[in-house]
Amino acid sequence: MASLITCPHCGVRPKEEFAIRGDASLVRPAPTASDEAWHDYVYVRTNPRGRTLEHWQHVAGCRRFLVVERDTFTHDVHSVTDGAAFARENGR
Amino acid sequence: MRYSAFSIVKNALSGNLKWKPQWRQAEPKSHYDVIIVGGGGHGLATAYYLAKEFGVKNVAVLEKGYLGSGNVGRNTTIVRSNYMLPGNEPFYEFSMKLWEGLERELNYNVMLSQRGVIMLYHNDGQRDAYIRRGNAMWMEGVAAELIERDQLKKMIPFLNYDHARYPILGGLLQRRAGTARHDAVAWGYARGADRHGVDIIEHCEVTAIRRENGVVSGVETTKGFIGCGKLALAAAGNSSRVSEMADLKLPIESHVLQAFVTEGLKPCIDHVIVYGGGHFYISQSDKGGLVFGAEIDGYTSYAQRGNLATAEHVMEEGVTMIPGLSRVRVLRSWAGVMDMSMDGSPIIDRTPIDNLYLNCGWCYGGFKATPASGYCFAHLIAKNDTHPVARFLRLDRFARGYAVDEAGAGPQPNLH
Amino acid sequence: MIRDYYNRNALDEKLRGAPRPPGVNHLAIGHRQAVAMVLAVAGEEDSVESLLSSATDFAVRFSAPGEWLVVSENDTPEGLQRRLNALCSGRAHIVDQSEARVLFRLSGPATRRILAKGIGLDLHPTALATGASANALCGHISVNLARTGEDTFELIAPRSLAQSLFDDLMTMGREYDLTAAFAA
Amino acid sequence: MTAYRLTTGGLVDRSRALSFSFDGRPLRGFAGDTLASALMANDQLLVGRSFKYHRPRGIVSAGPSEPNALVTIGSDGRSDPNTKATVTELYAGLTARSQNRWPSLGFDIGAMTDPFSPFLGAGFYYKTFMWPARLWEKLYEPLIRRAGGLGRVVLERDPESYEKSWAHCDLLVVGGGPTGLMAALTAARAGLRVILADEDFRLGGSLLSETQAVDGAPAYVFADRVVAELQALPNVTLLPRTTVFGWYDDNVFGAVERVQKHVAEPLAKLPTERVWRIVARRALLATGAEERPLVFGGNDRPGVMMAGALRTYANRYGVAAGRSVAIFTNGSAGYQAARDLHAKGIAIAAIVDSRAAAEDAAPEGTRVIRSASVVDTKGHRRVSGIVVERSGFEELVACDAVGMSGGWSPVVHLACQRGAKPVWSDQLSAFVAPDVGGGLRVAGSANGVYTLSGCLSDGAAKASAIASELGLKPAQDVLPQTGEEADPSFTALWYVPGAKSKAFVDFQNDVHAKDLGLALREGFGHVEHAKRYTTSGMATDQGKLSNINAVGILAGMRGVSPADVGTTTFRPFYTPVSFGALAGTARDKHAAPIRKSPLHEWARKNGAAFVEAGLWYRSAWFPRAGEKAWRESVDREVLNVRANVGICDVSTLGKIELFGPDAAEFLNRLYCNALLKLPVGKARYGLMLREDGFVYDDGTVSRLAEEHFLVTTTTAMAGGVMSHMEYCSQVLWPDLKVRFCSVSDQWAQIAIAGPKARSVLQQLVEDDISDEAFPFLAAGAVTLKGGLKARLFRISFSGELALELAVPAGFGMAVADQLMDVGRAFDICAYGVEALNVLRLEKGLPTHAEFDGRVTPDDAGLGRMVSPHKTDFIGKHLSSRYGLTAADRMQLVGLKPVDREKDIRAGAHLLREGMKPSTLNDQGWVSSACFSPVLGHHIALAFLKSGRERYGERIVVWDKLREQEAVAEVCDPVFVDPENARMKA
Repeated sequence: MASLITCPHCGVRPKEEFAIRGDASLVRPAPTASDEAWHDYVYVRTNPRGRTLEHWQHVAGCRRFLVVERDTFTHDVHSVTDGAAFARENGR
Repeated sequence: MRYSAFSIVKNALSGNLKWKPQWRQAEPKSHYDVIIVGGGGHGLATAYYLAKEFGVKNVAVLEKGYLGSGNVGRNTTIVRSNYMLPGNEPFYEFSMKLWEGLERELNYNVMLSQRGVIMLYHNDGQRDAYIRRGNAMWMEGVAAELIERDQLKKMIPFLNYDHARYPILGGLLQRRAGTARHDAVAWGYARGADRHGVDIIEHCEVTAIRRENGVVSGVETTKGFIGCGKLALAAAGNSSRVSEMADLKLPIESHVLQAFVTEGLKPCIDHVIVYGGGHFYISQSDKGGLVFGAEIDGYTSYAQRGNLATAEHVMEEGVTMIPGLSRVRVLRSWAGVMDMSMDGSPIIDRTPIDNLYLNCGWCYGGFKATPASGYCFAHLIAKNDTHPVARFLRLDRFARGYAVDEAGAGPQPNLH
Repeated sequence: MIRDYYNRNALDEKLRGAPRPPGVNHLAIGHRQAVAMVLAVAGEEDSVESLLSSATDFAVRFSAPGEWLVVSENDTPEGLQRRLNALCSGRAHIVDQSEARVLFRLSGPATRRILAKGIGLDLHPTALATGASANALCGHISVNLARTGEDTFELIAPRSLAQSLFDDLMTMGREYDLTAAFAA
Repeated sequence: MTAYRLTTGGLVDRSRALSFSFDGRPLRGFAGDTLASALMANDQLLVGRSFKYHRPRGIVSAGPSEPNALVTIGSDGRSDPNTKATVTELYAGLTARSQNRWPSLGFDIGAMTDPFSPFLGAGFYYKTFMWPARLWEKLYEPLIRRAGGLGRVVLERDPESYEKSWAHCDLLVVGGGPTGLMAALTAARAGLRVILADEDFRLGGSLLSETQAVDGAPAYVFADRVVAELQALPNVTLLPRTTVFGWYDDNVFGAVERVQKHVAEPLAKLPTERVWRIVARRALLATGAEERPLVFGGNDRPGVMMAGALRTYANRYGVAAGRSVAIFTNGSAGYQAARDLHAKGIAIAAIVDSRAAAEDAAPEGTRVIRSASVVDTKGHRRVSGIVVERSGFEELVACDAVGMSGGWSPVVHLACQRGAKPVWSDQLSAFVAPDVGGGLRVAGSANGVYTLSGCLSDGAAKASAIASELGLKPAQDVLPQTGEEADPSFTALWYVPGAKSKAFVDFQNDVHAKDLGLALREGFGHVEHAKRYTTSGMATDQGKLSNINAVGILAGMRGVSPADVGTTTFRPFYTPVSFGALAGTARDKHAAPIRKSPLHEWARKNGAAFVEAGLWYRSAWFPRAGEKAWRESVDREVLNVRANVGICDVSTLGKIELFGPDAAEFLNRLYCNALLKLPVGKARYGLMLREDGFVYDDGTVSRLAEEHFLVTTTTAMAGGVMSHMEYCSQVLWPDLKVRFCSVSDQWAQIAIAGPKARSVLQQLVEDDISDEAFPFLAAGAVTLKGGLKARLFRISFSGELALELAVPAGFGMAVADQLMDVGRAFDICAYGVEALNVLRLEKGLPTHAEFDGRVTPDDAGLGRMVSPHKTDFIGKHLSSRYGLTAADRMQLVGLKPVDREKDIRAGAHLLREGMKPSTLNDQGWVSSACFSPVLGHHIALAFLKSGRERYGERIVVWDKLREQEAVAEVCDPVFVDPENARMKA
């Protein structure tokens, strides 16, 4: 993972083509949500040792935000999906 | 056994057979007043000050690996107190002062070497930001110097004055800053804590935190249950994993930071030099190796290893700052797992769970903070009250809107 | 009182002076071509793609899902804009990029070895077929890379970075005596 | 007592003599020599001094594990310190110097520390030098530093170049010995894309030192044949002189090729070294095995070498280490060496075998002493004899070289670089590679298969399996024939008891067996602690020879198996790699790409001084004849803009075009101010927050059509804002129908500012741009006379009447030239970003000097921009937190020095008059400052606690760093034209 990411649009690419934005499992709360919900969204992270979802933007390629499902200890990548498709599927 | 030149001679004459272990291999008791999770620099320093300064002697330090196997043994050994924000500067200066007395305090030579840390600037905006920082240091009574280009050329002639991108215009110098021998810090605190009665228990991993009526009562470990009055977490790199055992989520991501050392060389670099055109920093150890590093790899990771792209980028910055490094060979790279917090600053605080105390979020800055972190954490645990220099480093600062954001990068940990 | 303005190529400084004869490995810089970014309207990505691929007199380069760079050697920028607007008829937004991009055409037997010094993609024909294109990093610069033949590739780079990319390519090609000139 | 060149034999080219020098002494070797073999041929066995005790040290190995034979090659900017002579290919004109000795290699003052070694045991420095404190940095530490280190680096500019390259393959074979060659051949014949990398300059590995025949020919001939076939195959890349140094995630390997390290006159068009990043579907480690030294008294005396190295020097290089060689062994390899040396006519003084019984055949007439060990060596700078102990009796055996053979350790470094630890094998008495999955396999000696025939077949078999996995059919080739082979067994011997002098474990770092004992006594028995406390394994060889013995000794002392001790962590780099190679071409001015504005040449032609701003070069000011200081130019430019007109290149601002029915809604959520109802043909200032409520960036938003917008960003944040917009559109609001694209490079943008701006521009523009037709904040398409299509925006960053004209980038220079031409009648000038900065400061407009990531809109005096009506925008919710709205926040104010002669500079802090400086008393800081030529004194923007309530207050501007202090009056940040009359004229 730390070396190559398979972009669903562009194919296998080196890490330096990407910029990492952070936890992709977070869902932006509704404007009316509680202070706590907003605080958790912006500041609190599950930070698992193991599988995680992370946003990697293919900045030097298609510029899509990708949801990379990966293991933070083994660095295995389990899946890479387009961020917008992921967001739609997860009802945003 | 007190360490001195005399003890060395005396022992040598008896074949060096009478040296004793620097700390006992303790077996856990059933209960401690305070259990500290994490036998790294911060955990050991906390134990030492608890026992020595705050009279709390029934203390255990639990370490899942060998003592000092975390970040205290894998960093670039830099010690400095050149921060800008009022939330940070008093804390790091407190730490710096403790460093300056640490060898006598511990009777252990941690080889504090106040060689000076100089941070280079490359444009007017950066210069102004460093001036702001230098003045903030002076406000706290910490000497800082602005070194302009001509003076810098005399001081450090081998920098890339003519071809660097970005141009080297000057630097902010803290002469009292420098380096220390990282492993020795862990060992010295361990020996000191041990001498004050602290039990240091290596290869003892915490597997669960036991709570009764919402109050922490002890920990399950690979060596069985151990009860405690107070539980203190000092497991930076793995803070989220440990706190999760108490259902506590943190404003932290774990990131991997690489560091490097070259082959041994005769003395060539006196200062700790920080390249502001990127993130590169370098110093020379007493053994002769050039120790250097730069930015984190950028993704969350618990693996103590980095990737080649980042390493290459580090070297690009290195030869750009010091062209003469080109033929110097890099011997080894290693990586540590950083608690990257949401504002780049640490957390020393109580938690919403009674008797559970938290020391985490050290980002890149953990090593230099070791003495103050231990002292302030011990203060908090013993007195249940925040030490004044750590009063801005609270867990609820994000909810209240008081982030201590030295980089001004906002709530994205990999930007700090 | 005011007339035609001179249009200056981003590499005018680099390629000023008497042109050297092209070597076996050669870098040709597109002097004038029309380039447009085609942004498909949401939901029209597939139809725009098929419309674009139906046209034969310009090259279509993949940029991102629903986004393509179209390169025409014959049209003026305005002409290409008009043609694409007519072709896509509301299914896509057309943004003129003729002045924003510089076209680098590399040819010769060592092309792959030269490009491998900057580009992480596998350039073997089994991995990157003729006609394939995508954005990629070349050194530190993001380009659109297209394979136009066994040993010919085109790179489309942002104008502001063109001189830097040119220097990089010439350094990469030094081993193989790469020559450079404006395209005829 | 000499090392010498054998009269015949070896793979060196005796017809090509090469002259070189060592410590100034001219010497000769042959093509095909390493520096080490050539030094030995000249009887130069003493090559260096050890790290701590400065003991004389000689060549130990014939490869990359060498701990002792480190030299500095070359001079000045071409110096390579710490170069292993054992892997340095000899070339004509090579100059080598010994290291870590003063005044000379033969007589080294530093060696005076040796008798004091009992006081200098492991970790002694942690226990002393603490008193008096100030002596540490003044005396003790400088002494330690001077004594330590190895080679000297000159820190001069390196005249040579480096580069990088990517490579992709189906199979990467690491190691070009019998295993690797067979593997590569099998895979290549099956049709795989193969890369074979080997650190040696000649492919063949152990085949080059082998006396066995393969397929009826000498082993090296077999190697040459395989290499020739591989070379001819189009699907094979051979990389000799290439060390694979690291194994990274996703089966990516780092390798360094020494392209021109072995030539005296490097070609300019080739790099000196090249780093390969190899993406391999599969990789095969055929890295062989390392022979272990034996830890016995005096084992560091020059002349004591690895038995296998003696063999390599004799067979491959035709060099003998001595005339009478003693062998100390615990296995068959020692006998093999003895047989080979004997066959070359070198006398074998004795074979000392630690085992009681062994089947191995000694050369005829050789004395074999079984159940015996070497407990000491004699000699000064060169071994002259060994003390052999057997059943309590000691005997001195004269010899002039010693070959030691302690068994074998598979080289599995790469397989252990990604977290998996090597696994102990009782059967092999060695650590072997962990199972790391299918991507990386291990074959041959690296896999514990030590016979030649075994290596050939293992290499072929592993490659066949890989080919099948990748869907190709490997041919069933007949394996090459080899002869009878000896059983390669040994009986582990970690430490030879009864040492009469220091028994070294780590030669280079001077760690001897007693140091490990001390470490254990002091509680540093964990293998990582022992390493860190004693520094064993931390030298430039990274413990390639020493680590295994240290583990064995610790295991013995702790009474456990080496399996329980385990190894320290393997990490890149397998052997050290230069900064230059890893940096490649991205250095100096090429460290980052250079971005140039389409008006760069125009600015250059007009004499601009440039400043690097991020990747951009921007025109900073335009000096004219007679102007001596930059301030003169800037003041003139500012005054001219205020009085007449100036033009400035603002092309570097980020420009993004947006389309779609939801574009307005999208922008409305992105910016904190209201944008939904922005009319077509109008521009508006826009302020963008981060989700935490602090200002992210500012710029302008122009509505070009109902569903078509153009936004600008600051130069610094252009990339960030683009990514942020992409994040918002793709991740947060994927259903909004909006598309956008950067047009930053498409347009050259010129600001024309000053009271005469309109008059100048009207001469170029067809359209009516009068205030009525094109009022303040108008935005839209215009046509230049002659027909060029352009865009025009009536926005001002200077407080003057200003128009920003955007033309297609290629036309930028011509249009700017034209503006200067027609503007001459209006006293036009070019101005740069410095004047721009003064103009905006006079007008009180914040930039990123103010928006430092910790500033809210209200802090910057822009609170009214934040729309209270919008239900949502980025940053809305968290903006209302207590800390972001507290009354004592620092707010943007203006400052004027009370004494108008005083200057104020950015970075100063603020104090109440009479208050002592302290963090608690700190009132704020100066974000920007300049001399205002209009006002005739310095002005500044500053953040001051509750600043807007404090206009009129006197405040101390405290700049301790520069030893400056001034008293200033706090004022409104707008210094010029607060009514905006000029801007709207």
